[in-house]
Amino acid sequence: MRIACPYCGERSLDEFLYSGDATVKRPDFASPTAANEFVSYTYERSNPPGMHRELWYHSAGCHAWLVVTRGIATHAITSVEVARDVALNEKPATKDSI
Amino acid sequence: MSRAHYSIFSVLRESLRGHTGWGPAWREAEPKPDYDVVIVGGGGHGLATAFYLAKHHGPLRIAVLEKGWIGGGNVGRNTTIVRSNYLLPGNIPFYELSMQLWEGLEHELNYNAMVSQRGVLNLYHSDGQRDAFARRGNAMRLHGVDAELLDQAAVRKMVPFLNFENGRFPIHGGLLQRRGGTVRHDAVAWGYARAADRLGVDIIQNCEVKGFKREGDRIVGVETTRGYIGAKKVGMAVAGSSSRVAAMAGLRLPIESHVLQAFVSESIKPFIDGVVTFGAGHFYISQSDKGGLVFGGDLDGYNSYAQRGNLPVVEDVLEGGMALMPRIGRVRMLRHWGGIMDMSMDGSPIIDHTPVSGLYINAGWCYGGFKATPASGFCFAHLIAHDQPHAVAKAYRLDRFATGHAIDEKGMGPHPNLH
Amino acid sequence: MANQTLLATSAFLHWKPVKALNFTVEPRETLTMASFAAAKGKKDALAAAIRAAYGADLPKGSGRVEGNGIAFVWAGPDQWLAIAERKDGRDLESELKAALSGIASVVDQSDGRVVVRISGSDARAILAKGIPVDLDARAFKPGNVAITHASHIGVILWQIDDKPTYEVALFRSYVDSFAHWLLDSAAEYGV
Amino acid sequence: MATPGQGSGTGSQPNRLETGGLVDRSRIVRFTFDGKTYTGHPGDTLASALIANGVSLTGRSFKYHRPRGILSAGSEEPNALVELREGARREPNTRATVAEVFDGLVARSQNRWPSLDFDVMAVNSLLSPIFVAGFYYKTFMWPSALWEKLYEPAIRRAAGLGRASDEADPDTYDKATAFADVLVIGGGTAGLAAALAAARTNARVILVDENATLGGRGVDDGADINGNPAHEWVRTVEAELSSAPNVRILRRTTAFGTYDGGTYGAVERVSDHLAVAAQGVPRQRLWRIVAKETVLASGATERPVVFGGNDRPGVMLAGAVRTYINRFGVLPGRRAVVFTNNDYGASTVAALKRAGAEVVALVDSRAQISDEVKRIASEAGARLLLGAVVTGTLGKKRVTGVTIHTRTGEEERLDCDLVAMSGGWNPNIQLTTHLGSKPTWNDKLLCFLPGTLPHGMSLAGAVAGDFTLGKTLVGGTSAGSAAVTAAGYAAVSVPVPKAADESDAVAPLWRVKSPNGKAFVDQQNDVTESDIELAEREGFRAVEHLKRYTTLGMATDQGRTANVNALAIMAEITGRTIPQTGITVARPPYTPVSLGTLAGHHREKHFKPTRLPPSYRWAKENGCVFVETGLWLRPSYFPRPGEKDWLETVKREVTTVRNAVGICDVSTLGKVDLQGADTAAFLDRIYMNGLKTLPIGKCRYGGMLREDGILMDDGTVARLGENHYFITTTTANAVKVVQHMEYCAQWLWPELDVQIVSATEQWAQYAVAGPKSRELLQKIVDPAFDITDAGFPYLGVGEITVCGGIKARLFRLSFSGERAYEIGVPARYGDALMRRLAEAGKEFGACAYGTEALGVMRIEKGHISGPELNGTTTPRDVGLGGMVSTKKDFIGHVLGKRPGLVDPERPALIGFRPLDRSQRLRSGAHFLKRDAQATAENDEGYMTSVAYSPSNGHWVGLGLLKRGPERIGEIVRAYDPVRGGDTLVEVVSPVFVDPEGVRVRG
Repeated sequence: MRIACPYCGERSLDEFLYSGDATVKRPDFASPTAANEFVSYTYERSNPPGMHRELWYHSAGCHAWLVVTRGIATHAITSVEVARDVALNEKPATKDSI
Repeated sequence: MSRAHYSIFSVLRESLRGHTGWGPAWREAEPKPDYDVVIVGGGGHGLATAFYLAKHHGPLRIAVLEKGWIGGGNVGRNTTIVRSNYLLPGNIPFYELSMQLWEGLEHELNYNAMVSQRGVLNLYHSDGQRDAFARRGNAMRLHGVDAELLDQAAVRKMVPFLNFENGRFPIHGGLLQRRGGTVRHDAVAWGYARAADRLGVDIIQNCEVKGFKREGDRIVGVETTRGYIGAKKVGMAVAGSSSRVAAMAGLRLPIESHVLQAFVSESIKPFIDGVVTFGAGHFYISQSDKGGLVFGGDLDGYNSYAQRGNLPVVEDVLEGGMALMPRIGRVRMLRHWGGIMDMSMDGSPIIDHTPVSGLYINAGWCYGGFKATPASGFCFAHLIAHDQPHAVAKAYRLDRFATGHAIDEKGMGPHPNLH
Repeated sequence: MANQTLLATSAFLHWKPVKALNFTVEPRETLTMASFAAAKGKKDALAAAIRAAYGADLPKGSGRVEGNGIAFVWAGPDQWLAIAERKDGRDLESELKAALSGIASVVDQSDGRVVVRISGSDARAILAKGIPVDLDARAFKPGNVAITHASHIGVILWQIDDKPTYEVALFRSYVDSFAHWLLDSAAEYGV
Repeated sequence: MATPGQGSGTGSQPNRLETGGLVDRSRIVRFTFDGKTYTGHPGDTLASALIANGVSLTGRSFKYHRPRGILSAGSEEPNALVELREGARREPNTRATVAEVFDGLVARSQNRWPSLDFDVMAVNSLLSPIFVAGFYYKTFMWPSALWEKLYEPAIRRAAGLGRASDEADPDTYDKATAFADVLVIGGGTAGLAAALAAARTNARVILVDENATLGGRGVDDGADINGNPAHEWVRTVEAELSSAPNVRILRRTTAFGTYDGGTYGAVERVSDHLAVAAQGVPRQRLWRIVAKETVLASGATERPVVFGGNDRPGVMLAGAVRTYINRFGVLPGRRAVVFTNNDYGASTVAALKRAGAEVVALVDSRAQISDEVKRIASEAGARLLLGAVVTGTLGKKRVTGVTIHTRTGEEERLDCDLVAMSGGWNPNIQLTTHLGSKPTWNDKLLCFLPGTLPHGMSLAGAVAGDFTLGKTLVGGTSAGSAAVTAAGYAAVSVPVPKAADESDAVAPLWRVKSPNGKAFVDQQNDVTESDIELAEREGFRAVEHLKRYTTLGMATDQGRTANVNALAIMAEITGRTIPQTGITVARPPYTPVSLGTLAGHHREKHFKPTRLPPSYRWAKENGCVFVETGLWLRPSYFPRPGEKDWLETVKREVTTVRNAVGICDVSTLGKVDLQGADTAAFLDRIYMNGLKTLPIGKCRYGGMLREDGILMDDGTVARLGENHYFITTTTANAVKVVQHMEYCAQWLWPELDVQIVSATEQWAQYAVAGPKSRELLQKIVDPAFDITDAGFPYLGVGEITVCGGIKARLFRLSFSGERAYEIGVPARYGDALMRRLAEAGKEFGACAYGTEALGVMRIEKGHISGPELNGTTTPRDVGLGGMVSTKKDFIGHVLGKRPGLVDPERPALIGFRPLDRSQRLRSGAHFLKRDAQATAENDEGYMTSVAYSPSNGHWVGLGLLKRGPERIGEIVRAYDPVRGGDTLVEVVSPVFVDPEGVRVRG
């Protein structure tokens, strides 16, 4: 498998570490249902057979965290995004849970 | 003839007439309109469940539904190792029950699955690893399981061809479970299928479950590629596909599917007796009764439903192999393939009710599923029959993640690919 | 005991000098290096400050530029490694801290990483034995940078010229293992 | 016309043709097979050289030990497997058909005893009525104790083919990565045409071929291209490709696997054709080839026909017969019967005739054949038996004749010493299926063709079903052009070479019914036609069941010569079509790959890189014993002359620290520099304890959790400035912590301003510990800096200079419980600083200490380390519950409150000492109540760390005990059956030295 790091270009699997589902979002610790939300966030996975948005870390490269969209049955990669950009786009700039 | 007892006498008798008298090992059953229990998944666990249900909890009308050919999942593509050298109290009694069931399997099934207790040796390479193995060995002994801590000299005597002199990580000793060993993997599925068939279980191949039918909170049957089949109770034993099947019942599981590669070499004259695992890398090896070296290493590390792995992991495994056993350099790899593992969030399995009444789940076997086959079937049958977990499987609850009772042998936390 | 100064020790403990017809390896022991990373929202200010002080445009992606005796090597998103000769007590950490105050964090790397210069017409074939990046002349050119690994050892690699000459920066503690791999790989080429 | 055995210089090779073939007849090489010396020529394979010498018996089959010869001329060979070379280089199961001969080559037959000619195990053949597929599963069950003792050892003694070497492989291997615009797999006529079309555009082309020479079947068949012998065209193309700077030709290189992302694994046999590899040159090399486009031109493998005795030496694939004649100039037999179901039979008849052999008959299962074939048979003087089949072979260790079932139903015997058989061709589609694509059945060509191709792959030649030479050239040229266009180059028009299109007509013939003797489907694994029938009878009809039950297709050729015939037979028995019956999926590798190649450089000592700490050289000079800690080699202890064991050394080191001063290299601890306006806020979310309030110039102990509330790592956090922190991690977790922090900074909280830089290797860091530590440091710290207790109290941190201006960082931290410091200097000064400290410390009686003494002292102080930070403990478990903030969000906060993690019954950290103070403690012992039975129910925890405490004069331990802190004073059992230990221990405070913590503050 080869992943096209937006910074480094296409590199082999052995430069990356996988870190699971990128669709789960860390809940607010102050939420009244935080206990359940954290269980779901930490443990429950859709694990779909089709396309999967997932986190990878370019550990032997530039150390960027990436959001990769990949077919689980085919291993075909349709997009590689910088996780920081994805997170900033999904998160209102003002929001700060502390 | 399908009910023929297998023995040397029946083999001799058949040899005189060109083996024309043998019938099917199991019937090709047609689905009936309804059953007391439907087991989804004709792998080792599903077939074992059906067998123990029929044997200990009958009379019950039982069907096993398999989307392809039986034994095509984990039981058909693993590295054949059986052992009960676990660390945690949630696991040891379960895997020890499995070990005991393996030990009696051939007579229980009248099928020789070649349960071969030639030992499982886990090497240690540091004082810290030695002490961790001592802790494990002591835990096993407290549970009445055999365990021996070997020093370097004893390991040398057992496996003199390891790299004691020139290793990157010195071999200091090993934890040995003599009762561990290997089993002829495919034969487990066939043996359970034949024995379950003889107890009246319908084994239905090429029958894929496409949905669950519910009335209210209760399951009443399954939709399949061969039509609707009613069921009072449904047990899922579809590791590798658990999330997909559970999704049909609206469940999200603490499971990711990962690919684990396995390898076999060309057939060579046996020189490795038992199973050896390398404690300083991801490598374990045994040699089959046919002469092939059977070995493996770490997961590829990413979610996958494709039954194949990638080259970097192949290289990683063989680097471990050559670090441990430099005499195998000129032996050739014949085949490598990938199996799909239900990797759970703590590395331990799930045998439990689901929130849907009448639907039971047996999942999350990680790469420990093969050795667990008999106990998994035994305990799952118990759960389905009595609605209560079997004593040795009571830790395998679905809600343990919510309550903080993870069974984390490796201490890796909620990272399935690290277990 | 008097406070006499400490002598630096080479990281290249078991290094043998290599000089073959088409392959040379040369440790660069006299460098001062510092990494710097833009503070949040200060990327443009950082680029301007570097341009003003050194006349160099910081590479946005993986690349290497030179200015006023310093090479700026891209070292990851919004991070660079500055490299210069350590003559006359030059110390890039303090120099850059002064120049980039408030717009970038600066960390001394003069000792954390070592740099090896590898050159010659056999270099590509030898490096291909451990570095999984396409170093063909059409794919990788002088000024290009790759962060990758060489035989399980993390490296930052850049090309200097078309001979080709490369430099590889790696963490200090790996130097012996790196040398072993490099010389092993070069053996086929008569090194 | 060539005639065998008459040429000069080949007198000892009776079957060497006088002319023809591409071997170098000017040179002779000598080799031995089973101890007997033979000669061959460079360019020969072991198989062709054995044929030249009239050797036809080359091996014994796996199960029945039947005599076997050479079936094929390629990598699909199931029978002629030998042990090649000797001693440490002994290599089992080498196919004689691909091993090139060299002077001094030694080969032995395998799986026979005492000799190939007389093999005692051939008795198995007599037992073959019993040894049918699956018989193991039905027997050997009673009594069960005998399985491991008797049955299985007997089976294992009989198992296996060749023997692995007893010694470490002395050869070297390496790996390399290559990148191509167009990768062409297969250097036959199709592949050469494709490579040429691609290469002329200046695209980067890699051409790989498994053989030593290019040309493939075009050369094997002795065909013509552009009116000249094919090998001349091959030579021209090869010359052009070799001289093109954009082309790399890898000969003796097998592309063995297709992997994701256009990556192909290939193995180059760099030196296997040589007696000894040249200095510095590896035996084999693993290529990882990354290709934009790939043209697969892998050819096809000929199918045997399943008939009685089809395994007897002298029965050979018809294409192989042509190869031996045309490529090697050897004649595999003098009197041949050609048995076929296709029009290629004609070319075999013609080749045999041309080579001087007598063609006794062309037995063709088809009733109707073309006039062209008839003409060739007639010209060769061969009887034409149409609608006839070979039912059996005569002879023992070599065919002496065949029995024929004629069209009219008569039995006939023909004398012959060679049966050239062809059941059609199977395209070598393996590389198209490795990513999961299913092949499709072609009813006209009677073979599986590739299904959906992997991204970037295209086909040329026989693998695409283009079985004729003319088509391979047309298809190869166009596939090469198309691939190079897809790779982004403007195609250059290339003229297509001209060659004849012979007929590829074929009719189904899978097995001959009512065979005369055993009819083998999988020759190596001894799977017969009747085994398939038995499997069907027993319900093993799914193709995977068939394969697993009979072991069909699991031999070293992965079923290349067996699988399609087996499927066809199963289809016939069950009344289904072949595609309905199924397909078997080929797994990589295409041909077996030696394990050493896949490891390459990374074996033995070089399995993983070794990291050396900054003062490694000093430590080595001072007799240090090192210990592997992750990739690091850390000083473990420093024995001195006269010390009898490690324990004595460690006692001295500890005592020195406790009474004077010691120095320890702690450079391997992870060090991370964090800067940015939000650094304090960031660290507050990562650590369980509050860090915002840490004053500048101070350090604090910190712990971080995983999101599940379990301890991940601990270390110190130093605040160097308002927005500048410097943290340490454990050695083991240095990389993991940086990864975690980057995850938090980039993904969880990208809005925060924080820059994270690993500084582990920048600083050489030394713990200087002991009551005299300040006095020692005073000697090297420059006078401008005040390190008195007033000026630099416990938990202070300062940026200072030492030894006249060397920049340094000083931390007042203690792991040992003594007054202690850590001093960091730039790594290049580490070794010198260690020397300086050792020298300056002499007057204080200082010594260096290693990880052993470090461990003893932290245990004496009750500090946790790796054994307690094992990925399953909470802060509460290890006595750090009080540190956990309740006020802020941090990773692990919410899930750390789950009932299972705050259960008071959880084992918690406490200290232990032996009741009998002379007894030794062991980590890993489990705790039981004093009078409790040794059962799982009574298990109350375990000992995590132990040490001999010189300060106490006895062993001390730390452990996790159920409600441990409440049980001080209780006596429990430390039960350690795996080491024969069962020790009564007293539960005590985990702090064994200076419980008030006075000494640390000085």
